[in-house]
Amino acid sequence: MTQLAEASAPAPGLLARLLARREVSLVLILLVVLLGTAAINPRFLGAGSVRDLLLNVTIIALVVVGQTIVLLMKHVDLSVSSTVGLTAFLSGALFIAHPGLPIPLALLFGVVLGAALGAVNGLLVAYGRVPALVATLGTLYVFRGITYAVVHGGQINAANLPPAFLSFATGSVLGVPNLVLLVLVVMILFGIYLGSYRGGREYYAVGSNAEAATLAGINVTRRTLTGFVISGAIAGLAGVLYLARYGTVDASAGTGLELQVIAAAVVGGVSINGGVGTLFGAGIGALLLGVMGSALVTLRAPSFYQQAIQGALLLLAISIDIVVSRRTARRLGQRRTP
Amino acid sequence: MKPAPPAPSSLVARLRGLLGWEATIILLVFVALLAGALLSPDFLTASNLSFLTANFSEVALMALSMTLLVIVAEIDLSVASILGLCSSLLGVLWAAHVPMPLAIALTFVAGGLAGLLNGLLVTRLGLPSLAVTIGTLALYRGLAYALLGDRAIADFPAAYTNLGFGMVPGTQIPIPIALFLVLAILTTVLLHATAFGRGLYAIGANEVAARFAGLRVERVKLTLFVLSGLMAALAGVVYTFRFSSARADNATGFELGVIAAVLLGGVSIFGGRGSVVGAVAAVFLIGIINGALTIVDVSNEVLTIVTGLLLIGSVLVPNLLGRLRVARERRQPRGDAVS
Amino acid sequence: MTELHAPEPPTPEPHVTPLLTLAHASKSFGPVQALRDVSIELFPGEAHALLGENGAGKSTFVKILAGVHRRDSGTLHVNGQEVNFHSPGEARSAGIAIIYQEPTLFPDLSVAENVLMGRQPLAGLGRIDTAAMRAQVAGILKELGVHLDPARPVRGLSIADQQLVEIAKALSLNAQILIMDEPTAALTLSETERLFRVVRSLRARGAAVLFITHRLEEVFGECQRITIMRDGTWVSSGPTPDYDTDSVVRQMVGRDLGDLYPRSDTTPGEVALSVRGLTQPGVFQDVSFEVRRGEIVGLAGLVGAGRSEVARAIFGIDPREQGEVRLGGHVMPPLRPQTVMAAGLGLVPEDRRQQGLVMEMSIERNANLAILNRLKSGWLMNRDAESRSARDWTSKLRLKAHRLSDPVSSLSGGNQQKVVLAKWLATSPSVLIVDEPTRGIDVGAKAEVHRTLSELAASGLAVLMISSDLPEVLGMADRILVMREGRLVGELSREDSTEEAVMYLATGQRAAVLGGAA
Amino acid sequence: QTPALTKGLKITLLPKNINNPYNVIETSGGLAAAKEIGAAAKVVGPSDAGASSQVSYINTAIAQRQDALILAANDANALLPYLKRAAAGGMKIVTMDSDTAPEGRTLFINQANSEGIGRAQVQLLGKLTNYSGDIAILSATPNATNQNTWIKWMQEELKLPKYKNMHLVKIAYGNDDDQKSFTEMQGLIQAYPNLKGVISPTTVGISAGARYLSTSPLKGKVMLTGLGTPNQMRQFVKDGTVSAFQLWNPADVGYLATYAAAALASKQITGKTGETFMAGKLGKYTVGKNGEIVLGPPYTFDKSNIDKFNF
Ligand SMILES: Nc1ncnc2c1ncn2[C@@H]1O[C@H](COP(=O)(O)OP(=O)(O)OP(=O)(O)O)[C@@H](O)[C@H]1O
Ligand SMILES: Nc1ncnc2c1ncn2[C@@H]1O[C@H](COP(=O)(O)OP(=O)(O)OP(=O)(O)O)[C@@H](O)[C@H]1O
Ligand SMILES: [Mg+2]
Ligand SMILES: [Mg+2]
Repeated sequence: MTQLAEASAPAPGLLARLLARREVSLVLILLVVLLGTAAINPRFLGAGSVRDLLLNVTIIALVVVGQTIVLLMKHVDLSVSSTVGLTAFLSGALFIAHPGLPIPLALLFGVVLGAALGAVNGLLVAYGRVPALVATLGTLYVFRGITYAVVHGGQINAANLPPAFLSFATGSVLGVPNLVLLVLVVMILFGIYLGSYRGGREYYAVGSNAEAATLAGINVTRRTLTGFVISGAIAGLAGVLYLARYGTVDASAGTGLELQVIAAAVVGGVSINGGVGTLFGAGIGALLLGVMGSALVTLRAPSFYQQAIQGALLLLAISIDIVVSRRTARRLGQRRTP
Repeated sequence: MKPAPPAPSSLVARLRGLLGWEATIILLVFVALLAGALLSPDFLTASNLSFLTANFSEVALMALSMTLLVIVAEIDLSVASILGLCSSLLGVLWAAHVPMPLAIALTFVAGGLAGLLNGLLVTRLGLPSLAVTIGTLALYRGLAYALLGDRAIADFPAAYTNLGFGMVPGTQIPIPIALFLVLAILTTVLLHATAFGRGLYAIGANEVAARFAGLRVERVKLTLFVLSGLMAALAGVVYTFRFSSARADNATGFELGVIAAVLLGGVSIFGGRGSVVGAVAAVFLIGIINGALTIVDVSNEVLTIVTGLLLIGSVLVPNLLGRLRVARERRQPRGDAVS
Repeated sequence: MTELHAPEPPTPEPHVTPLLTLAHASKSFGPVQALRDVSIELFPGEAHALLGENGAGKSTFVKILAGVHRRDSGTLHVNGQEVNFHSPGEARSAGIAIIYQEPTLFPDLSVAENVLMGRQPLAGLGRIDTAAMRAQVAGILKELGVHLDPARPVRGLSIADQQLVEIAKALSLNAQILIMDEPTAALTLSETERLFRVVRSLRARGAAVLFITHRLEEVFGECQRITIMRDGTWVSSGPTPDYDTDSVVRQMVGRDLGDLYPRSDTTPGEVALSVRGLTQPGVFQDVSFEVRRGEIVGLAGLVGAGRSEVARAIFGIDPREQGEVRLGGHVMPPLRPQTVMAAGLGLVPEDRRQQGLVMEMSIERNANLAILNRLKSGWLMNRDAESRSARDWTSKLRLKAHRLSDPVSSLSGGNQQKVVLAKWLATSPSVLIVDEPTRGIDVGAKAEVHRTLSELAASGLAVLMISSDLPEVLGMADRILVMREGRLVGELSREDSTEEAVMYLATGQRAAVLGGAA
Repeated sequence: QTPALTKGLKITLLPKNINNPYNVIETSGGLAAAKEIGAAAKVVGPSDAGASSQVSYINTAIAQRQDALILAANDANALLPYLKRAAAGGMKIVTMDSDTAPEGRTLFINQANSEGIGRAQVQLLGKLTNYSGDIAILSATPNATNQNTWIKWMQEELKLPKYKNMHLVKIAYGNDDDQKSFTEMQGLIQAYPNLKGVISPTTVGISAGARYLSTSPLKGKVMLTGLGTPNQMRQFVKDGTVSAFQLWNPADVGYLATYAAAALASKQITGKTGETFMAGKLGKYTVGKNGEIVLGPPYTFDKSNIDKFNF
């Protein structure tokens, strides 16, 4: 920031500015939940427990990356759950057909297949002018239907998968599970791309004001297409990781994931009205939802109440979000040039 | 499904010009009926059609209120959860020996309250309804489990279950479908012939202008969310009696079917456009295609794919046709056009 | 200067090649012919004014240069090379920077990013250098004399500040050709003056500037040449000294201004609308006035003075923190447009596309939107009453439409404005607030709107007329209230009201009237 | 004097859903039996295990005038009216695996005596945990009839004095969804530090639970038993995660159900208690109380015998 700005702006205190950022309040809530739960049941923060927590969040957190990009553009991708299911099963089938398949190749397979599925969405939205909600609700059905048709009551079991793949899933580097590392790498790479590369900023621009984006020389159609391709590719990668994590995949793998992913992004401060949000926030959102779920289990909340509590917490999170962001907007509000 | 024979296809174009998307859907309903009849002699029988239509009663009922909501550019993803919650509540009340009429009344109150909460969060806090109802989707389903847990209440009195299961005396029309048809007519009148309905289109197409014209946008939206909750409660009661079973997981996932039907019926997801006729026809179209495919033992997966393709096609095809028309007009040169 | 009725293309000065030549450009939007055979040349080092009434086609012309619209015919040369832009990006890389009439910003992104989107300075590995970006933008803003934090989001900026960000964006391109569509409309004098200083330095560097404005004094102070358009056609071009205010206005309007404002004197009746101490912190403070039956009261002020906000608060769309609104003696509750309407107030809002009309609905449905409950028989709508009511007012306003069942979006701007008026007149209001009633509508339609307002006032309607079109206010109003920065700063009777007097009150500076920024 | 089985019977097999491998094995036994007796059998069903999703298939069977319907009910009550209507039209109804209320069907093929299954699993776990510590149950959906019946008998068994040091702390529901079962297992271990054993009477639950345990430090410390298929569990038995589990041969369930349905449709039997019929390679079966036919006692799989099975 320049001196000019600092000298003139009635700068709100650093603390206030920091608190105005969604991510900070989220991290605080996260810490409260973590420490609060651990205070009641210290095992909650035990090594094995944290590991499980992270592993649980990985798949959602990964898919959230793509979803965030799509949401930033003021679109939505409901089909991610079906993409995860289809790639998980097909990559498993690929392993059964070629047991010696190198793991990077399997990951690549998932990414490419997912990207192809994402391209279908992208073409429908960018060129066919089909609203994203309609297009991806449609492909949610179509991709799942294809999965049912391909799988047809079959199942891929851990026993059928090459041991190398399974040990990749269970392995860890310096105590951090491989899957978590992989997802972290993807999140950080995309976080940097969205935050500080011209191409990444264009996603914000498109969602913030598509017309202005066109006037600024951004190819909105192409951005839309690539956004959906990225979302699909990441969901495809998540499909392979799903297989690695759970070892068992049937036709319904990943069902219902889409709403969890959107919920995580929204809790993480990504606006479904486009243009607002960060991957860091979305990742924290995913973590927060995962932690709350685990905490409810650890605190022995009756199973039958867990879903209701989670729903209520989700509503609370988005309500707080809107109130906070309104207050910030008001604070930034009126300022006439002298 | 067989493609439409060539002669009707020009008819399709003519009808489309005449009546729009709704006519196309209605025509497709007849094509699907015809195709079903050709594929299986067991299809076009009164009893089969009667089973088949009874089967989508709940989706059809909820599609009515969803149509109104989508026309004002909102959405309610929580309807199936409200259905489950209301079904569970009805079961719990009945098991607690509450007289049935009172239990049903309380169920409607619960549905209305559930809709009210959605509506308040949307209109008072200004939250997007997609996000709100994803939240209440979990909340209401969770409340259903909290109410009923793993229990299933089944011993509903025959007088009531016969209502859910039976036919209108002297016909093969299932009672829930008869109820639906009555409500569909009422909704059509409400949407297309009252001041309230006129306002809905304006609100959906341009909320700001509607507010500037003195329409009570917030109150209308709140009303529609409550209506959606009430309709889901009605669907819950129908479901409970039709299956004589109150369970917390009743109708899980129905919301996507409802929304698919509404969108396929030509209601614009951006609001301001659509009709009850279209949505009703789309409910029947999906149901009939479903029934026809089932009776020739085509598996469930194909049906899933067909539903998705129909949904995408319902927006894509008109869009592409529109573009073709524009391109054709552009090709007929107007003076010395630049390339 | 060329003769009005025999337009000829401008003759280029033989020794300088123009930076940009657009020749014989035409453009139509469906039935609307927005441009017909318009030509212009921009030479290095000149500031060129493009003048014309609202709807003359100036912005369309700009958008053709920008590659936003594709022209139907005509040729475009930049630096002597024939070019065809298919997108705004291409125009930009050809060295054309544009400030659009409506701000085209990203509300969620920072000021700095808005200015430099797609051209952010890079550090290692292709990463955006945020510090450098902010510093660069801070530099530009400083040059413009603006105190804005480059790191803050654009959301929440006033229209004026948004316009400044637009200007900074265009300047940051360092383009050879700078096109500005009403950049000063929202600016205060000092900002305008700084903008012109920057323009001068650009010209000194050999850049060409095309400048659109409705403030004629700026034209005479800053521009070397003038092009005038009317109804989508080219009227004349020439060096500034060949023109004076009268000749410019005559060529823009095509006739004497006198016929435009058919206002007959009426004697005001009892108070219809009374506003006391209306306040909305940060927007307007302590606004009090009255409007009587039969009176047209003008509300003047610079853009951003808060006039529309006052109207909206009276109508009950926006909240008001303090103050009292009375209609016909009854106190109105805040935030209840329905109640205010029932008490006889109508508001023709300033933005007809956003606030006035539901574009995809039919003319009939739009015209009836404010009186739905009066067109019922029993529970149901009475279709006869509906079409009767719609026909009634649209024909009184001489709406030019094919069928009343056509979507309102198919109408020309002026006719759309008539639909908005019809909608409100159908409510048979006793008080009508019209906010920029003639913005963007053509000359003929404008005259008809004025005639209608006059007639209605004569028959006892109280009219509050907000307009940025000073001649319109001067011509139509019995009294003129002037707002500045959210306060009512003065009132002028019909006799006292001159352009100078209004501008003096509106700006608080005498210089404003005397020829702008010399 | 028993009439021979009619040739060309039309039989519909309707599993809970068509995507569950257990169901696929089960119905494959039915198809094999149909082939033996010359019946035209087919498997239809929904892709989710929702209560109402089986209804349209029952209606279709009515419209197609099938001779017999064999189903594993997703809901004990929801299907009743439709089954009654089918029966009124002359169709024979046989349930297998998961029953409806008795008035909805003529025969119920029970894979094993419910009381036996419930008690046996508690007994097995008791032995593995030395009759002490916290135990939990990882079930399928909260409404699964068979699960809830078994759980009821498990709770009965636990009332016996020898289990006084074993405490059932939680019944978790994995919804027969692999991922959900996996995380539920993980939650159980996290929430109950003194957990010594888990019973998962569902094939999806036990394999997901075993997979979680096999990668956890508590492998071998928390005992897992329940109902699973040998192919799914082989790896976990061999690596010591699971010592023993039980099951019957699912294919035999479908096989027996098909023979029973054919016997009904051929009027060999009417479903009265005490009637007997021949079920191909499985031999002779007798209709028990309430029209229930028990396939046989469950089989306990462990390291010593698991390699002899392949299903
Ligand atoms: N996208 C469009 N579709 C249809 N008509 C249009 C469109 N854009 C402009 N027009 C019409 O073209 C004509 C010229 O409009 P334009 O915006 O160029 O006027 P202008 O000279 O810039 O006016 P102002 O001074 O109000 O800015 C008007 O009649 C307008 O209604
Ligand atoms: N989009 C906006 N965001 C924040 N503040 C705004 C916005 N638009 C206007 N304002 C502020 O509201 C006040 C009034 O603005 P507005 O431009 O509507 O006034 P006005 O006098 O009606 O002008 P006009 O109608 O001629 O445009 C000003 O203080 C302005 O800064
Ligand atoms: Mg303009
Ligand atoms: Mg204004």
